[in-house]
Amino acid sequence: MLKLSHVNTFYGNIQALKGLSIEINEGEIITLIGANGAGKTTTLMSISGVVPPRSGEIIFDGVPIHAMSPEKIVKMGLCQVPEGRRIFPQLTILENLDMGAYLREDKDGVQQDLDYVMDLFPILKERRNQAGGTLSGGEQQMLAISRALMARPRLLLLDEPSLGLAPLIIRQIFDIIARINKENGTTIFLVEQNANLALKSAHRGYVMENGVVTLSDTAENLLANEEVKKAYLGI
Amino acid sequence: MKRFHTSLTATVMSVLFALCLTAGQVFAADTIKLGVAGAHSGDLASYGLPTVNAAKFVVADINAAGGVLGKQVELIIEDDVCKPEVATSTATKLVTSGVDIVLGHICSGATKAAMGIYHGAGLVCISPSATAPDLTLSGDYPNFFRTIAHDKVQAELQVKFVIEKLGAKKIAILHDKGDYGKGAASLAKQFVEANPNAEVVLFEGVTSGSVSFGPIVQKVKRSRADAVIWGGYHSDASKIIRQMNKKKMKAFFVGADGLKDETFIKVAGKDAEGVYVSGPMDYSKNPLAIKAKEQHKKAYGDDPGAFYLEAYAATLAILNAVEKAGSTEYDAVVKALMTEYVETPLGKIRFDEKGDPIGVGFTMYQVRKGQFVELN
Amino acid sequence: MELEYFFELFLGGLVKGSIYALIALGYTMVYGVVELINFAHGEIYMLGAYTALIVASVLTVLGFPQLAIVVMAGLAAIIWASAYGYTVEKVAYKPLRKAPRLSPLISAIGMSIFLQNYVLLAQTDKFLPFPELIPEFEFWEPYSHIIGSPSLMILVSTVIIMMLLTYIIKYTTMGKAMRATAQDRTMAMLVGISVNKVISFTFVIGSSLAAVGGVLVASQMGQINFYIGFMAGIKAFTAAVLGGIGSIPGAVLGGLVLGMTESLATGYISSDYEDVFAFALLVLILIFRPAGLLGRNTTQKV
Amino acid sequence: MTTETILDVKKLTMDFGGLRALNHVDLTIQKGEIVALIGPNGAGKTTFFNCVTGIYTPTGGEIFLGGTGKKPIRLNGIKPNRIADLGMTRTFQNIRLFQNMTVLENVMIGRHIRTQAGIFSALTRLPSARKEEKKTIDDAYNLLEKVDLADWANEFAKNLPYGDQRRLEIARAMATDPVLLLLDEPAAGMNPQETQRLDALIRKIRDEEGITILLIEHDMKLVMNLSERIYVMDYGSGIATGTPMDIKNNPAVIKAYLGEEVIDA
Amino acid sequence: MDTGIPMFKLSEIKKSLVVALWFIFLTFPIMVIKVNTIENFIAWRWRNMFMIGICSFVISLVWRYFQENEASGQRILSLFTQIPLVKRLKGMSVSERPTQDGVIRESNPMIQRIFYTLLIVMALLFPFVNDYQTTILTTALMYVILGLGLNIAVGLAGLLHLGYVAFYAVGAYTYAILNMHYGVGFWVALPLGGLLATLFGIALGIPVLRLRGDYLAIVTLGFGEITRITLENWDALTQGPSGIAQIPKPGLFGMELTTQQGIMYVYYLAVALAILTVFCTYRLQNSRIGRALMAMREDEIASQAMGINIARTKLTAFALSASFAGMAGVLFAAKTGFINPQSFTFMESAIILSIVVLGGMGSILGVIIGALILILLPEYLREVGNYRMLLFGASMVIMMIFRPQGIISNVRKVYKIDQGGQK
Repeated sequence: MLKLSHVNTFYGNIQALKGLSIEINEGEIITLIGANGAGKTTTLMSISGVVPPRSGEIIFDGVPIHAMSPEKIVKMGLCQVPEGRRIFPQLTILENLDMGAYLREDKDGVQQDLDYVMDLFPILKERRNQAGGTLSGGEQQMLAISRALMARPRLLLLDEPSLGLAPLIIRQIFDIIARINKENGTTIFLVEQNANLALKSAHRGYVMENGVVTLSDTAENLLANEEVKKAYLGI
Repeated sequence: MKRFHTSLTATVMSVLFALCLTAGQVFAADTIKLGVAGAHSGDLASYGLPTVNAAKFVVADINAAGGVLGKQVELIIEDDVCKPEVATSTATKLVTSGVDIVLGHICSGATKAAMGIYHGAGLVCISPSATAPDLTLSGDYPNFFRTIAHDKVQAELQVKFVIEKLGAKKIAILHDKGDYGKGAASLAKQFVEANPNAEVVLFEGVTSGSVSFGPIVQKVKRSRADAVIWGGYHSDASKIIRQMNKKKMKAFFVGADGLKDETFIKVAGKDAEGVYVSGPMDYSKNPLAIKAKEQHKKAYGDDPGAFYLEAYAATLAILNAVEKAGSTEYDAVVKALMTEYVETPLGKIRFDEKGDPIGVGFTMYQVRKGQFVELN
Repeated sequence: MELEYFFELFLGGLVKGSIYALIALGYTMVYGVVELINFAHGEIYMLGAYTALIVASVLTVLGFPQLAIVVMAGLAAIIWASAYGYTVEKVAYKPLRKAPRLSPLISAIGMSIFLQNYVLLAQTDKFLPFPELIPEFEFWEPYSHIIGSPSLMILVSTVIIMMLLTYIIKYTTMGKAMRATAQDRTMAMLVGISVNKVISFTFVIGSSLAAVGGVLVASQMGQINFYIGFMAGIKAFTAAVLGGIGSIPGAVLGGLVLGMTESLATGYISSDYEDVFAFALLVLILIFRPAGLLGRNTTQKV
Repeated sequence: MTTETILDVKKLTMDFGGLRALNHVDLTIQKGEIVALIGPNGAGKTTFFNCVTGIYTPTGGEIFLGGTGKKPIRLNGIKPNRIADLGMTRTFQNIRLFQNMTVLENVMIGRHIRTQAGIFSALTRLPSARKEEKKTIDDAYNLLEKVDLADWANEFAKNLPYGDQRRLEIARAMATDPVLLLLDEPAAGMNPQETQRLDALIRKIRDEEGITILLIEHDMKLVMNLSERIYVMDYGSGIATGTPMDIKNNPAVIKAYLGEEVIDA
Repeated sequence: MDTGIPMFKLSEIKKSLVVALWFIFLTFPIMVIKVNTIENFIAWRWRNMFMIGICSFVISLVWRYFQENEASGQRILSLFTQIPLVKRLKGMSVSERPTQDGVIRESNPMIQRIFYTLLIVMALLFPFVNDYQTTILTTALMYVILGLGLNIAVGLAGLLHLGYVAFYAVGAYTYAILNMHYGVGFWVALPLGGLLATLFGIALGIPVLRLRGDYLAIVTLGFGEITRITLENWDALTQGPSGIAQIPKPGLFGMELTTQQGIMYVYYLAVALAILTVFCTYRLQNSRIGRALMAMREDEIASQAMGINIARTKLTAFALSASFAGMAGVLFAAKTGFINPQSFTFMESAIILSIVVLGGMGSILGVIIGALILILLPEYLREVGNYRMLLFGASMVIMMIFRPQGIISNVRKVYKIDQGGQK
């Protein structure tokens, strides 16, 4: 479904991704783990077209998207929930969700999805006219995921959904992620610091170091891998 | 020691940079160099550019007729944006370029700043438009001459006219807070205060270029002034008059030479009707003036603009003085300016020992049917 | 008499304030979305007025009827001012989106100088009479000594435009996209908003407002030159900050407060210090409300 | 050695408009303790820090800082810089380093309140000023060595990897010679390896420097390992306090915060 | 990816054609039609249309070429900094010893000494070139002082100040007024002007302590305007808009100086004062106070939490920054001999700010280069007459686009660390 081959991305003169290749199949939950600064967020930004790669190919559904503008990529059904939630703080929750459906024209479908996410996270319904900035961190994460769902993505990119959240909330969020994957068949690409958690919920995983993939395997194998254990699981 | 390096670096850089850009001084052929300085850009450009044009026409004519003292006259034109600090650079640049005489500057402030530099270099200057009284009256600027009477003459005439002819008792005086405007207004205020038959009911500066003069006009209305004396240029004046007319106010509006400009009538249109202005005497019948205006119209298709005739006259006067003096030597030129009459668009003029023109005076006009009509 | 005087000053301030407000609206919109003090905004205002003058003159020569001239000159002003705003953004600000914060400000100052001199050179340094595009309406004749038709037009236009803008920003998709872009540009991209389009749109709207302001004011004042944008720009900027920069009603309120202060200061104290009062008020208000009258007083997140 | 109360917070209350962010929170810390403050997002933990360090002025309650050798000082309404001067410093949840200054300079800023040089000595560079400057550099460098950042001394802070930035923030705070150090989610965004290093560092700070520590943290493993006592907050109020064991088994905490199984790994 | 000559690909030409058409449309009313409602004439200048079309076509091609080859564009525009001399100077100002990356080389101290001696000799001999060059260089040096002064507030402390010219005015008027009424001489006025400006800096600082960013900018702008308007209206003290004339040149042991000598003398004074300013700002920047200013710029809350008194630090920044403007003002009054409020408009503040930003905020050498460029450029552009301000504005835009961080950026201070005895 999504294929990155030999992607090189730069920030100014600093190369963040060095010939990165990743493949994601439809319906999977794939996780990308790695240390801070390994280039995980850059990978997502490159896929989304915010920081386009300088060379290499990104193919989504057979269409090369590495030179496309972010809005075209979103339109193709590829959405990202970035690190730190990035809720529009002064828009209401409803407006935030509206923005998620910015490119959609099917009013009925949008309404349907709105009902769906409000069902998923009842708290959003309760507070729909409240400004996004007044939500707590966990609620913001729920809103961020819902906002992305509003675009009806076929591939959802999640960047560190557990960052700064209480254990209880983290569990809730990961349950929802699994549910989305199961119920809608949405493919999920999950970037996580918390490798343990991520690998437990994913089918396959990639380990990234300094802008390149160093390991890739099924989630179980990675969980059992000695190196991974040592470096990322803290065992 | 090393700590000093950065400081030295600074100096060094400055010097090097300037050196790189220094253009070699050009030693031109044997010509008489006439420097022309004034505002040629910025918001006051419209007062400086006509002078450049006037100088060009006069010099073209004179050169065609064989030049001065058998030499061609060359113009060196420099912009001072009417700013004193720029004017000193401008002046130094002119001095360095080896000018023999200077036409300019346009604004009194810039003129004051520049004059010392010309004096140090032994250059005579003649301005078509700098009307600050102390330029001549203070005696601080011996090398300064002008072809326009200073503001004091004008203010006295204005006030006398307003009180005696128009019979105004309550006079409001407004100005644009500028060098020229406030200077003129303050002089008018002095003269009104000296006159027992009238009083100043309002003396205020307005913010030049403001988007609305409603409030100040309201205030004038409340002061019940019979006449408004305006110190400043025409653009603000026409806006004020326009708002006064909208309020159907009957007070006389009296301006100084800043309004004595065809542009004023054309910009203000019917609002200008009935406005009184003091200004240099009417030269429209002077053959030289007619010729000068024709030249401009032919070349640019429109009327010349402010101080054009004065600049024309100044150029003629100063070049005539050089001719008569037989050289561009300071004392000789000054003497020639003071003794030799010259035929100009302003009439036959020479200069008094202070540098003011003799034979150039002011008179009152009123705008009637789109024309400045000389009164009495 | 006293009351009437006050009333007249009040009206005068209202008109002056609406003019500021009209220009400040464009300022505040651009600021709200791109956080840039667009110093060239005043020049866009001037270009709008100039375009109207040029078009009106040409049409007059061609013998068009008055009404057609007014409409077409106004439209032309809006079109070209928008075009200039759009181009200025593309040329001078867009390449600087990722630059340090002050760089676009300097670029804007440079653009302002450039545009002034561009008009000076291409047209003239002189003040030119500006036709009275807005005639004295007959039905308004009885009241015209209180407030003239052009002033009335300015007042009405400001109110209408403010309402229109508020509507656009609050309820339309584009408006929401503008707010989203203002709050988090990267995130806006990630939900599929074309940030470039939104910013261009903002400049186009802001510039058309400047053009409307330019035409109305020039028509009331009866003259223009290349320099009129500078003063108007500075005052409008002040008004925008006073009201809380980025806030639409704030810009209007800021404009009105500023105009009113100037008017009352002129009327009761002295116009010599008109601007001093205006700025002193600004300082005072900002001391007590550091984000302006209607600005959001965001407590910085720690 | 008698225990000495370093921080004593009584009935701390903070209202934002109509919103009550803190509701009569009590908290005390004894000298030499490592205390953790945990709770769900939005429970008011960071607000608590902000009130205690003077960034917000609390609307009610009292805060006393002891351990300075004098009798406890009431902190309500005192400016943050004074509080730092009195001996309490902090780090921030979203790292707030001086990005465009070097690593060493960041730590040198921490020495600011412990040094004197003014404009005059800056311009004249008298021997005393030079000596002080040199000492500042040495002190800062020593601290960097303690947190293993000495190799980066002349690098811009923004160029440091994330985990190192967190440690730099701690070094910077330590440079102010605090008696009490407040750490706001020091392990956020760190991987397990980095977290382990952090664990050791915090211990070292307490054991070797004798600095008392209060930290906010979501990483339960770190919290349970490190802290001697834990305070739990929810909806602006303290809901529990006790040793890690007590907390782990406290039903109220499990319901509000931890969920069924406490620690996975 | 492109091979061959990328500039002349058909699609590129097409794009440029569109740009050209757009500019033809854009500039049509202003460039082609010239109206004069005074004379009621309309001129159609079709030639301009073709000129615009051709120019914008070419410029757009070149522009796109630069943007697409950012690296090469940078290379060309950074040619200036590649000049070996500049490079070396840059290196020296950056650090006092080599860094790891080896960008900066320590050169032979002997050579350095000779180099600096040469430069000093050149600086001293410069006035003998000609008076005009000397005058404008003096002006440029005054802006160096102003730029460095403002750099303390904007570059170091991060306080966007748009009314800096007010302090300059305070200095100039201090000398002018004291001289007019009490005959106070230049050398007494110089420190007094600096001191008074400092007080003004503090007076401005107090009310704006709480303000940030653009709000601070507009208030400082207002402050500048208030100062100017007061100067215009307070006739009794300042003689209003007509200004104060006949301000004496600085004295030199009572010697009578000719105009030319006067120009030289003022030039040397400006050099001296500029060196003093560089010296002071350099030392300040690398001191405890300077670090506190920078920390405040980077993060107010964090620096407060580290014990920095924000109020005092802000006032220090304003005061220090103002003091240099005050002294520059005194020098200005002495140089021009005539001052009026027109010299202290907002535009002046904008130019000084541009110097700081263009040169590179926080960098001393950058600010010096910025001042020289921005002040000398319009002077040398005099040759192009009417177009000079047009080009000036355009070059400001272009410089920002290609070097948004300023000519010299990101100066990193490298500390020598004495590691002996620690390990």
